[in-house]
Amino acid sequence: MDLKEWFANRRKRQENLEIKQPLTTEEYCALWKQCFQCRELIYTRDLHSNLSVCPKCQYHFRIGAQERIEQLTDEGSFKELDSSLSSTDPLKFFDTASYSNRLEEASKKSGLRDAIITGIASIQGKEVALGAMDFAHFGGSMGSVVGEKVARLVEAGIENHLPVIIVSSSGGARMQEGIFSLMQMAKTSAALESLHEAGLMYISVLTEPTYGGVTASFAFLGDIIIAEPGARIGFAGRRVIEQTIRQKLPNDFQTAEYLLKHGQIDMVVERPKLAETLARMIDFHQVIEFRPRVAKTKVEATSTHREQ
Amino acid sequence: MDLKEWFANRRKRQENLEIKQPLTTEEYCALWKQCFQCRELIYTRDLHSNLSVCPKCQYHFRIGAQERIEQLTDEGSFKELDSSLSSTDPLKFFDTASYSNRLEEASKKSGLRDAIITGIASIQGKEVALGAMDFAHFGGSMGSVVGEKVARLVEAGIENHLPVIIVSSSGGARMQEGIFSLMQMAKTSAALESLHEAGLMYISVLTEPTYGGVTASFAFLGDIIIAEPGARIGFAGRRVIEQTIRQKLPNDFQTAEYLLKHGQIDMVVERPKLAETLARMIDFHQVIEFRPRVAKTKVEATSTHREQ
Amino acid sequence: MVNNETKTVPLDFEQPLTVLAQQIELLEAQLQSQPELEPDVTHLRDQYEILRRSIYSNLRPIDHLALARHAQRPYARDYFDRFDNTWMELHGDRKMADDPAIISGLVTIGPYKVVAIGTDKGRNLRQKQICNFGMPQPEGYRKAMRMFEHAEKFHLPIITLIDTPGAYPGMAAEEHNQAEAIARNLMVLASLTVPVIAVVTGEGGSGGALAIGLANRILMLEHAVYSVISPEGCASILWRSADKVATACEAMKMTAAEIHKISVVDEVVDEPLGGAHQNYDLMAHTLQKSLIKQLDKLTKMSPKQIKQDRLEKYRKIGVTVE
Amino acid sequence: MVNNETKTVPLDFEQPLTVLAQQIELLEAQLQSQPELEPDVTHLRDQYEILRRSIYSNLRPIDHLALARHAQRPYARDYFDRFDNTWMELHGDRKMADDPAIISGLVTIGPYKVVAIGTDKGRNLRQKQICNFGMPQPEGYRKAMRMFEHAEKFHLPIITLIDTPGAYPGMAAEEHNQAEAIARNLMVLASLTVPVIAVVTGEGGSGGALAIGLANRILMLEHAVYSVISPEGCASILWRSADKVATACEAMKMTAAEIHKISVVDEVVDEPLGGAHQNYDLMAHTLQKSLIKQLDKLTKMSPKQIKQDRLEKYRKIGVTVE
Ligand SMILES: [Zn+2]
Ligand SMILES: [Zn+2]
Repeated sequence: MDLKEWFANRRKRQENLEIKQPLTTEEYCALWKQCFQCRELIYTRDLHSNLSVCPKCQYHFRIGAQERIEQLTDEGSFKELDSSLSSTDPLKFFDTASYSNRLEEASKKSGLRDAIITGIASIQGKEVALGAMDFAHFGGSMGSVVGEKVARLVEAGIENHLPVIIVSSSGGARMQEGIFSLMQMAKTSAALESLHEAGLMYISVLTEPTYGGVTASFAFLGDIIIAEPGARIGFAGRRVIEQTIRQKLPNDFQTAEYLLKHGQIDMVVERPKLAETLARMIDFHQVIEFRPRVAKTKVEATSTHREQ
Repeated sequence: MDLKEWFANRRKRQENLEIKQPLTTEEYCALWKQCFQCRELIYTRDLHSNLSVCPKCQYHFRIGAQERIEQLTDEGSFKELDSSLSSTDPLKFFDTASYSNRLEEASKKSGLRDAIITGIASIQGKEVALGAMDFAHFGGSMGSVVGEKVARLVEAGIENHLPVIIVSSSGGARMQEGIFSLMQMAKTSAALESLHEAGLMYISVLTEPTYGGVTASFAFLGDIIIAEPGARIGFAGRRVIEQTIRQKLPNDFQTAEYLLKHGQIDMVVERPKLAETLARMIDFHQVIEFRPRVAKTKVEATSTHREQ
Repeated sequence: MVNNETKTVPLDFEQPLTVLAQQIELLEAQLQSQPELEPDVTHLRDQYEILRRSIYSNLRPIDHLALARHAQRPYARDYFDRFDNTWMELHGDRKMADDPAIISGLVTIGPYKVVAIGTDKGRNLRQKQICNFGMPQPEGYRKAMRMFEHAEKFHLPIITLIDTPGAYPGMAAEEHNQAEAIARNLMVLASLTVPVIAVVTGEGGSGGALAIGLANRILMLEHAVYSVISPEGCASILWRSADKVATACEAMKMTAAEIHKISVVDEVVDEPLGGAHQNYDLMAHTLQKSLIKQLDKLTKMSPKQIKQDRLEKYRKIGVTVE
Repeated sequence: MVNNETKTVPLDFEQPLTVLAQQIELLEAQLQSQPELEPDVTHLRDQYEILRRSIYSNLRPIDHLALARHAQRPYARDYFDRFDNTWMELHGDRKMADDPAIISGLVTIGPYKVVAIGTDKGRNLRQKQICNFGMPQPEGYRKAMRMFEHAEKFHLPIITLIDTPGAYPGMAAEEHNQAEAIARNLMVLASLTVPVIAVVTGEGGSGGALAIGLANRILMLEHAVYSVISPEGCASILWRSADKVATACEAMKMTAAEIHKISVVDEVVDEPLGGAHQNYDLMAHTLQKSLIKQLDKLTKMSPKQIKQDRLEKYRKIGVTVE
């Protein structure tokens, strides 16, 4: 809508208050979305009701943690954990803006406190400890909050004898928390070691995109690893690799399908079948047991974290 | 020596009993050996005192189980186990000759009852359960006797709390014992599982050549795997692979050095250093312990084997 | 998939049957015009059944081999589909490859949930190439090992269906240490505290078969074979002649009945007359019954007993004198 | 190997020292003919020492980085050789490769026998290429994992020496699932009941460093650095400028002193004045003393306590508010 149009409209508005308004760009974008893959224009409400999967080409749009949880869990079953846990700026990190400011911005944009939502919920009747990451918040990066929430989620799983499911989507570690951020890889992996010792199941769901420190820790430690179609998953980013090896990579490099072929994941599951698959997986592993499942090692349940 | 010569000699013998005899071919071969690698002629006694390693090019000649044990163990320390254990012919196997006949032939040729000698010995003062295979007996093939002797050796290790060392040299499974032979792979691996559970060390030494069912069972299950220089080691034979892939293989394919480069063995150790390396390995792993080593699972010590 | 209406490919030793069947067909075609032929047709049909039974109760080892290798022989996937039409396939060794020659997944068999592993030879030429004709790569064995560990963690019994010519004699397979991959599987299988049942459904080819075959109970289908080396390999090494395959088959005692007789195999599972490929559904049903029967017994044991049972089984195998 | 006689390569911030050293050299050359210069030379020599100390007690983060990356910095092999000149190197992941960027073996450190693992950057160009400049492949991490398990089985403590730019962003590395390799190492390290001590001796580069760095105690040499991303990577992402490396170094708090201050690192090990490369023997000796001191404490714990100690350490790392 250019200025002339706008003035024309304003005049019309003044003449006749009931005139129909043309859409603003934001409104337009809110109502319609274009598929990244097939370029089809899709009515947003339709897209949403189709689980944010393009009805034409089945492209799986990125979705946020909230939408993910809504899609997967039984209505009203989700009880959030640690909703108030927030980042601080332990290193007083400052690049072109301060980390504190960036955190505020990120929250304003995403409506979230950090890049993961965790809680207890049921999926088609099966109770689980569930985490969902949100790429829209700070690129889904893992800092102290993501690490701490994952660790607590896993502990909740151990305490309540529940399988743990984490739906990942992340650009990697959060640089602005420096070494703390790197150490969250160790923290989350150590937590999962305790879950493993307790004989409990962990299902990792990889979604577009999952990279870096998240893949090199909890995302690749699933007893079962599921990916969504087309999701790009890897440790190093495609561009970095191309710069390093000075070669073009195959088009489907690091896609879910490529990973399946290379033995890195158990299955690729389309979004409409995800909840059912998870429920069936959980059901399958709740078998008539030969021996009692007992947690052999347990970390102090009270999380001891420093505050600055 | 041709007939004429022989008659001439006989005549001379009759004329003069003190005449010096020319060497027979056998005598000649017994006195001199030609290096397979550098073609050097070596006086057999020198070769033997050099641990059957060519003094010129360091080629490691194949050696038998007896010589191996002499080289490795402290003099007089070797106490053989199960020396009377022998093969039978459970399948009444008959190819161009019967298996029974072949067994007799093999023993006549090698002077052994079967392709492995096992016992308790000390290596530079360290007590060990030691097995040495002999390629000269039936191509070092593994049938019921090799399987049973390995299993008993491992059990002796568990009982006496000793590390186990097996020096392998084998063409693979002994076809003439059919499925019994295949099952010795399972039997020896299962025995080693019990050793592993008992927290005891097993060192596998691979020598020229080690192939087939022996590599795909006890030979590749060492906590530490050592190979002799130049030894050829693999599952499938070089010729079979070349026929399958219709390609020439690299010259050093399946050599100890190739395997080292491909991460399959821990080290290549020259024969003169083997005893010392084994002794140091054993010494290193006898550490001040944090916890008692207890055999968790123990198979009935009395071996129950069928006789037909 | 083959069902009863699909014509199955006849084997050499079935030649007399084929001839007879053709005669019957000819007569049947004339029945309409010459109804007096009816008794002859009936007689021939009876003869056919008698001949069929006679042939199938007098098979030579090489005939079993032909049945075990029949192009229409049901493979692991055919069984899994019939045990549980919603079974969930799990892929990959997590490290570098998903070997299609070894398939694995979560399968319900009657009242039991199990981790199922099987070799896959591939049905059509393209699939056969993808599956490397059922010869696994080291990555396939390592995928199986991941499944063993999964089963152990979740206390799920393991069922393996074996039909493979053996390990693949390839360069990469050696470079990726297939000897170690097989050996490690044997050691891990020996360590498990969950029941393991191995079934040789077709060819049990040497180390490649054993790599998923160290089990509490070994079953063989009636016409399956199991051997330490392929009969072709055996013939060429011992007789230096490819013509001696039949002789090698006899010498090695590789049929289900023979191996059962020497107590290495615990149970021989009946096949439909004419072989498993004559009736996939019936074959799967019979096998399922056998598996459930074995699982009924094994799951009554404690984890410790299950492991002990397996260790003792293999401790005893072999024939020696002192 | 560098010893005290070999000229070490000067770094940027050492420029004033180099200038002064040249002046001293000039004067020294004249001493023979002009003995009256003796006091000047002595004075300058004192000045040199004062300047040196002053420079080394006022290093910027990027100066530490330069020292950590110094071409003559001692690498794992240099330490292992000095701890135990008969240490036994163990090779390979048993599956497909022996990654030269990760070395491992059985090393005696004072009264302790340990499984030692370290990264290797390679000294000359050829070695550097073989070692991929210290960037391990997935097979390297898996080799390390095999060593972790070996140590656990034989109750041997684990020492890791870390000096790596990080994991390698290569195609094969991704295809061989380096993410999983690193993650699996973290989980296995967390599970061990033997003491693990990690020492960042040079560069602690991100996930590649952490893959052998999850330990009961983390030590850093005085001039070592440890960061979640290379400063170059950080600068190019956050400032979109390669010039901002110094700023990125400051922002990330990657020096030993800074990381020790926030309690992620347990001990900072003094280096010889001028950096570890000035005196390999002294550096190895100092580090050995620290390791023995740490081992003295850790080996007093029970296996259960050792594991618990490690889990609690990592459970606590991170800064959040509620
Ligand atoms: Zn689309
Ligand atoms: Zn020579």
